[in-house]
Amino acid sequence: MAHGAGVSETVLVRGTVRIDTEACKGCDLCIPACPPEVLVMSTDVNQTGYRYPELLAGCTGCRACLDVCPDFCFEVFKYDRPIEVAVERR
Amino acid sequence: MAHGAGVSETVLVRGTVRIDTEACKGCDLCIPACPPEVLVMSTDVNQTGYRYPELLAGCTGCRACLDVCPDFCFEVFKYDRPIEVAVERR
Amino acid sequence: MKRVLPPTLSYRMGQTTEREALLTGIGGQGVQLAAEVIARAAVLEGRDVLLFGVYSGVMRGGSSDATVVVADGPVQAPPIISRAWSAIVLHPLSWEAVRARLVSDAVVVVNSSLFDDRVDADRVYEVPATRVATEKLDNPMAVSMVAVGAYVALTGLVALDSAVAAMEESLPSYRRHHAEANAAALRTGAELVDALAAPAWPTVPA
Amino acid sequence: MKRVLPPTLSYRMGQTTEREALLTGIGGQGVQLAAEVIARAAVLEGRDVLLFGVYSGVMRGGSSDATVVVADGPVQAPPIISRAWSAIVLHPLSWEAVRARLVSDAVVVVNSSLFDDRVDADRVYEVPATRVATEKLDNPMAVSMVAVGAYVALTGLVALDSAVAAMEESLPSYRRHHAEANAAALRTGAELVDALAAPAWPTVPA
Amino acid sequence: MNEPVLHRVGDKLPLLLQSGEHDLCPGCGEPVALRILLETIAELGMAASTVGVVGIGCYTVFSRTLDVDLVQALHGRAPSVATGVKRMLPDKTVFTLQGDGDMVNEGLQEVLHTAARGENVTCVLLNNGVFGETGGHMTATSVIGQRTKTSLEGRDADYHGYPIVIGDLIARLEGAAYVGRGSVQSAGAVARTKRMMRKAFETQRAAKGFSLVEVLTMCPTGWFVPTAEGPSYMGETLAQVHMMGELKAR
Amino acid sequence: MNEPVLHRVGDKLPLLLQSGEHDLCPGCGEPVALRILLETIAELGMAASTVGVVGIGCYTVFSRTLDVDLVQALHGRAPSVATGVKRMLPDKTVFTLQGDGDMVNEGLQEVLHTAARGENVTCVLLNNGVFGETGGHMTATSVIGQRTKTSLEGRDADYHGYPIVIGDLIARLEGAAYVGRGSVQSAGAVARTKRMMRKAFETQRAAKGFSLVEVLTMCPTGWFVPTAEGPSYMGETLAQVHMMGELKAR
Amino acid sequence: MSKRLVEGSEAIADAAIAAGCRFFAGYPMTPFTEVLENFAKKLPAVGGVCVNAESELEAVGMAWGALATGARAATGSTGQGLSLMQESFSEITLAELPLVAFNMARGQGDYFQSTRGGGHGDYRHIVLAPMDITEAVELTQLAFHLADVWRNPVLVQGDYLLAHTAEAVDVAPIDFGPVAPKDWAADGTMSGTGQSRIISPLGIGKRNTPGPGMEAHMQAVADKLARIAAGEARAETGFVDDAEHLVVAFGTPAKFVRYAVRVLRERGLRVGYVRPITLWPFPTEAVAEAATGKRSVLVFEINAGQMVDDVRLAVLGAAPVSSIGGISTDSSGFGVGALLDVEVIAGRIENAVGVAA
Amino acid sequence: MSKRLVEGSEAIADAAIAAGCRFFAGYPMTPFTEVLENFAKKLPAVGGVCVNAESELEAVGMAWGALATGARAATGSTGQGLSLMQESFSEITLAELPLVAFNMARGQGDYFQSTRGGGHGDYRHIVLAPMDITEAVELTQLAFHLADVWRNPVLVQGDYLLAHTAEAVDVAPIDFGPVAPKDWAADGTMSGTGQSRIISPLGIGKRNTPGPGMEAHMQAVADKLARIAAGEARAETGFVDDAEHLVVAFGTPAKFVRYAVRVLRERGLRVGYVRPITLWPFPTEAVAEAATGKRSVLVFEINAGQMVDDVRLAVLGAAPVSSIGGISTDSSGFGVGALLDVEVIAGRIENAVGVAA
Ligand SMILES: Cc1ncc(C[n+]2csc(CCOP(=O)(O)OP(=O)(O)O)c2C)c(N)n1
Ligand SMILES: Cc1ncc(C[n+]2csc(CCOP(=O)(O)OP(=O)(O)O)c2C)c(N)n1
Ligand code: SF4
Ligand code: SF4
Ligand code: SF4
Ligand code: SF4
Ligand code: SF4
Ligand code: SF4
Ligand SMILES: [Mg+2]
Ligand SMILES: [Mg+2]
Repeated sequence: MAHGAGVSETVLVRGTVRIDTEACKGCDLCIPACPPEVLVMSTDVNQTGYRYPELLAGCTGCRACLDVCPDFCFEVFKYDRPIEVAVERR
Repeated sequence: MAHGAGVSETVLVRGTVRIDTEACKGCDLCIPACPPEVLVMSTDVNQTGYRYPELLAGCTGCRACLDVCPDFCFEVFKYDRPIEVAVERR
Repeated sequence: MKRVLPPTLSYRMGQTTEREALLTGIGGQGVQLAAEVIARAAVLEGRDVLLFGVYSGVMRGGSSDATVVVADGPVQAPPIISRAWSAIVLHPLSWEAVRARLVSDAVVVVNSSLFDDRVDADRVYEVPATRVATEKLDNPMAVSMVAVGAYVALTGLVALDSAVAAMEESLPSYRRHHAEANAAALRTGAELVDALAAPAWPTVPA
Repeated sequence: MKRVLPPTLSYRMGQTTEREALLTGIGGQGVQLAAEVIARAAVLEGRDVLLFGVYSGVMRGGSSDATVVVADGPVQAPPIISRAWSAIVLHPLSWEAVRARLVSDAVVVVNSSLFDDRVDADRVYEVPATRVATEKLDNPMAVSMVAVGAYVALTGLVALDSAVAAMEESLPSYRRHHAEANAAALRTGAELVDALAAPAWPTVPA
Repeated sequence: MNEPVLHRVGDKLPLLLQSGEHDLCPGCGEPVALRILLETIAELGMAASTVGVVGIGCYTVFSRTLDVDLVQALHGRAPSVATGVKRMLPDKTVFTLQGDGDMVNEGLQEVLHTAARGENVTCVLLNNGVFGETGGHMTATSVIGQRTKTSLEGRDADYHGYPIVIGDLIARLEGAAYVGRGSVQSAGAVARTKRMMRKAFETQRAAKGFSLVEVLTMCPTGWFVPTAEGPSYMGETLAQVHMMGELKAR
Repeated sequence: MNEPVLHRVGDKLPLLLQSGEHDLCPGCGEPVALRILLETIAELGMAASTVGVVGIGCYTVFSRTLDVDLVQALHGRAPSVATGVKRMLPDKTVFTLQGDGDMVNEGLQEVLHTAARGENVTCVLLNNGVFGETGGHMTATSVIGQRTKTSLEGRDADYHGYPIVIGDLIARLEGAAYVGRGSVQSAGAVARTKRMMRKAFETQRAAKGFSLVEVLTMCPTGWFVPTAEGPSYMGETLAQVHMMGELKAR
Repeated sequence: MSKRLVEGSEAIADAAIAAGCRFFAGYPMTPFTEVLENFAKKLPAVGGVCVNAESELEAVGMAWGALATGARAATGSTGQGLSLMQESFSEITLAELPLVAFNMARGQGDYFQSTRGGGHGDYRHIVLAPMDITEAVELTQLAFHLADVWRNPVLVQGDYLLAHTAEAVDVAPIDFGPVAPKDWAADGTMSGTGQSRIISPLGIGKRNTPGPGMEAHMQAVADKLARIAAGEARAETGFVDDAEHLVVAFGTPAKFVRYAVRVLRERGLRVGYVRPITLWPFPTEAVAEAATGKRSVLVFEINAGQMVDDVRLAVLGAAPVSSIGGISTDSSGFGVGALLDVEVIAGRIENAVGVAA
Repeated sequence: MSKRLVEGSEAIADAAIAAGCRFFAGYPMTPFTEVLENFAKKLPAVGGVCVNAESELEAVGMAWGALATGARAATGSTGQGLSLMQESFSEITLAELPLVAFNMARGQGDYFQSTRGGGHGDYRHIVLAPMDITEAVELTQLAFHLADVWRNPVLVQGDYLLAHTAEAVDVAPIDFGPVAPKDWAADGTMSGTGQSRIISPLGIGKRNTPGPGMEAHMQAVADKLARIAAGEARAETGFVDDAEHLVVAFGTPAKFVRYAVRVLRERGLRVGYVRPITLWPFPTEAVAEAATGKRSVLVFEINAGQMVDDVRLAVLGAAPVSSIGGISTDSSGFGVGALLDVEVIAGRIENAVGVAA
């Protein structure tokens, strides 16, 4: 990659989610549902053997993930005002 | 009536019907079905107590009566050529 | 009051008197109404009553039959009677079938207008119901009421006044205007016979 | 030939020898395939066979069990076995439940890779099936085949070659390409134990 | 000139009826519809290769006189029975004869599934908007305002719900290849209905799929009208909602 | 500047669910539809005045967790049961929860009669075009070309017949006041479906008659597709025939 | 209240309403049709609902729903229609709902259907078989009471004659005592409380209020049925004590039999009868006791021989049991055949016991 | 032909096809689903038809139609689904059509349903209860034979275990001898001849070829059923002669019982068993004979006690009869509960006869 790893950037974050990773059955449905594409599947598996979503920075609190998840894994929050978060450049 | 009774007229007859008056249940459906209006209900009743249709002159052999009768009372015939019949003026 | 049902009821033969009447005629003669009049009259008098009507093939002029049982206690008889105390016969069509179901000294009121020969039974009362209805009352629909009038007069199974009241009850609302003519027919019928010539009850209620 | 069934059959106790095998593991270990391989191999050898598989809650990693009965005459055992002659235990999850259903001197082939402690039974044969499958065969799917190889070698319940042939029959068409690897696993398993150390039959077929 | 010759142009009985006697009420429309059905079968030359399945209603009495191999079905079940017959005898013509109570009440599901399946059979519905046989009660096809024993003041949508217009509903199903609705209200209606009947059976013979002929029939008894008024009462009530015409032809 | 404050905008569980645990397959669309239903009931303030009637299919497991007074019906019979409930509790909100096998196969007649009757209840259909519960067999709503256990090569019209497009069929019935069809294919679809759900229940509250919300749900197990492909497979198959949108609103 | 002349079908509807029935659903079928018609006529006046259901399956489903709310509700039909309801009958018993169903049988061929249950599983309905309208008025009301007491369906078994005969009866409400409040009803009031209810045949509860589970629930229902069997059998006996022969019959035919027994007593034959009033639970003890020491036990029923099984099970070889009934119907299949005749029955009894008729 | 390893559900389909079955219709329901799947897979290959019917009502109707044409045809389901078919079952018996139906029961609670008939009227089905797949192959073929011989429905009663167990079996056609030609079939060939046919439960014929009428027809069917009862009962007995105790069981549970009896014999207990193979007609004589002189007769069935009635009717007090079975199911209600275990059964037998376990 042109830009070396470890270069830090700022992302605007309006919300966040709490994910019940143990309830997750790894169906992947939340991944494409997230408009800012801040959910990615884990490489690890949970106790039942499923991979689960992990949150990157940039959640908008839109609750799309919650709305499409068949296993009630998401709790969604919004900040009263956006915050900036520094992230490692991907 | 202006013309006295008993005055004889000629009617063109193209067909005729045979009516099984004992099978008739007196429903009246054939009467309005007959286009030249040559069916009239009897004043007598049959063995089961129903009035039944009687044929006047002028049948065309159109089988409308047969088609609407619920009790299969009619058999319909056509002459190969029309005949003229003298009738009492009604 | 709270009802407790015992698991095993013991039946005891009662001392009830039961009077059965078989009615027979053909469609249109009013057999069902006649049966209802007798049954309702008995109810009005506080009797226990059973009524069962059967009519078959009415359209094709088949026979119309009914059974009435009047009792001075709970009716023991089932709805189909093998040995009846009496009959009202409006038409010969089913007479033979009815006769087979009568006790030997049954009271039989016969519409003699429609019987060519005398009816052969012990206690026959000939009532020219059709003729009376047509000629005297000018009311051909009243055949059965004439016969019932005669029957109740003869037997006192119910009082004539009860029969008249019951007839009024029995008419559907759209036929209420027939009440008067029917009452006349009942009373006329009653006059055709000797009162209580064949009493139904040991002591006839006043 | 026309068959006539007698109204009452008389059952006579046969002289059949029956050998029961209980298989237990968890979803994904191939328990059902293993049972099928043993059963089909026995059929190939002309034995009478009963096979009953139960797998519950596979999705959640529940246990997968199966029962095979091989006999030299009509199988007398019902599909659920209370006293089995042998067991193949691929995972500890249901081991206790299986143990309760074994005769006291049952032949038990244990996937020792997944057991921390030694399994406490009379005739236990420890086969490190998972380790062999993963490390030696580089085929983690082959755990059950390794164990079956060992089991048939030990017991001679069926011949190893029959097991290989049966395995090929048992694979659905879209998995036929696994046949070779599975055959290798069966043979490898067989080599892990002493042949006929726990013979199933009085005289083992050649 | 020699005497004129008489040719019979209409038999008393249709070919496939063993007897015209029946004990249906005077003015009943069902025997009229039956004649249409039987004449069509005969005229299409299918007499010797037809099996009928009869439902339960007033028309059931014809089971005894129809000169066609028949299976008497239970109330509502005829389309499934016809399915079984047709599957075993694909070269034969198979029809059902049902009433609205039979087809649209008790057997609504059967006829819809049969139609959706595209089963190659012909269902004939005699729709009079009542259970004639039990004494003239309202059915699922009785129209708003129609008089029946259970709606003496006329069917009321709020209390009784709405009718199912079955022909239209079936016409919406992909599996239905032909749907026509006629009546026996008049000789003209009979002729039109007969054309529909012919098309339905031709549809079956061409193996195009399910066909339905709905025939509105008079039930003066259940409607509480004089027999002579049956046709006009039908015109004012049933025919206003179950509208006549060819609803689908493929 | 002080710390930003977090507001919860989406609960993990909808209000009327006692637990989110269930053993439906990964990627199943049914729990998603369930959330829509429960949120709607809660948001309309009907939580304490609702009775549900549940059919038999995979969704039946929710009988144990739905925090609503429920009647467990037999396979196919929920609309009639709901009718009985509603008639005795006209002021309560009554819904059914059914699958396509339940509603369109076994219970087609019940739902149609209930709709025609204009019964003031709301039926919720989870339509995945398969009997999920018995292992993914074809149902009366499976579309041509759809893969199921009984049609591994795709449903074939000649062999299997045609699907019933139930929402459209019901919309044709006079007694139906509201019919909408949505899906849980995407977050957008969920939002649209939820608006339909709300309208359906509002229709019932206004006593306008029967309402149906049909929700297309993924059944990756019965369709033999990976969970992630469920939504797109639905889009290519079911949704092409059972087209989304509001089919009727009175 | 004084007596009125009422047809059986009307009396049944009146009695049901007097017992608090507020919902009825049915589909016409002879001879049940008039029962439906009477409910349709009378329920609205008391604020109840009668639905002319589109088929028997809808009818029983609707009744199920109405019952689930805690209402007293009923349905019914004739043999065939009841056959269609068997799945629901079985499961509604497991759901422990107090259904009352009226079986206006064609003949009385449906003893097995009523007492063994045509559905799957182990369920039983309490079956009450009135012999006439007077008794039907009482047993109809009892049906609703027992259904609630036991939370178990109760079938009232009538026939063509019961529906179409009229008697002078007084349909006054009967107080059978209190029943437990229906705190199990699914009426919406517990929704959203975390303690919401479920009415289910499966023995499940909710996550927060778990049920016993399938096996335990089925066992509990079976245990309850055993208690009903032990406590609710009813019968009528007559002329038993000094009798040499015993006739067993139920329903309308029993009224014929009772009359025939009277006639035979008058003719000097020492015959008695026992009439099961509950067909299930079968009055095994009453029959066994009545049969003790008899030279013969005769069973009269209008079918090919069904109750005779239960009579044999009660008598258990203590006396010879034989059938003297049979199939008997008019040509329509709804009506009454030649066997329902006191003289015919008396003749069959005489024949069976060896008296020249 | 050599033996193959076949699951019960597949073996049943194979055996039916070997017997000439060419039509099947069914609706999925555990544990019947796989039977349906196997017919669907196999019938087309032999020119037959399997319809995935839209519900059980459609399924039985379709089978009815196929049978009416003279084809060998079958349907089936599980308890609940069969409950829905009861109206048809009753009437198809009166129509004298040779239906074969497979009841893959959940547990074996459906003895009453199968033997008493859940429908109205007096009908009976011949009920064959195989204990394992080998026997199922034979009895399935026998079912089609008996159905044709008697023109009466035959039910093959299996369960979850029978459907889901595999055995090595050889599904070869069995020749049970000829059956009469189906000159009654409604296949269209007689249409228009004036002698056309009708298949009807009502005993009617045509105007030109009248039937016996309702009552006579019902009587004729009842008479036929009596002949079947007299001639078709089948049972298996074992260890009976010197036994002090007798166990009665049917179907899969009987295979457990037989094994338990062997085990107990080895332990020295003098116990024997009788296994009804036909549930209707019940092998009354075989049971009565086997029970003669026994100290106790024990009935093991997986339900709350149903066949025990028939055992009591057979034994008629000659020995004490008691139930040692019971309700037993897994939590799904489809599967197998704890009672199906040889040791449990052996324990219950020992308990009942007073041997310390
Ligand atoms: C399962 C069942 N339920 C009810 C009946 C009673 N029944 C016989 S005919 C009939 C109505 C028939 O109506 P329809 O089909 O419209 O024919 P119609 O009498 O009007 O000609 C009913 C309800 C029955 N035979 N079977
Ligand atoms: C009368 C009856 N027949 C069959 C079944 C078996 N059965 C249970 S669930 C089911 C299919 C359910 O399909 P659907 O309603 O579409 O729900 P899904 O499983 O797809 O969620 C079937 C056929 C049953 N329970 N009852
Ligand atoms: S709330 Fe919206 S933005 Fe945040 S993770 Fe979920 S879908 Fe993505
Ligand atoms: S949608 Fe839910 S169950 Fe599926 S992967 Fe995402 S969190 Fe897991
Ligand atoms: S054939 Fe035609 S013209 Fe002649 S009587 Fe009949 S309807 Fe009239
Ligand atoms: S239509 Fe037929 S039955 Fe009616 S009056 Fe005319 S001839 Fe008679
Ligand atoms: S009741 Fe109606 S349908 Fe039935 S015969 Fe009479 S007129 Fe025809
Ligand atoms: S089978 Fe289909 S509907 Fe059922 S839980 Fe699995 S994905 Fe959902
Ligand atoms: Mg009609
Ligand atoms: Mg589905």
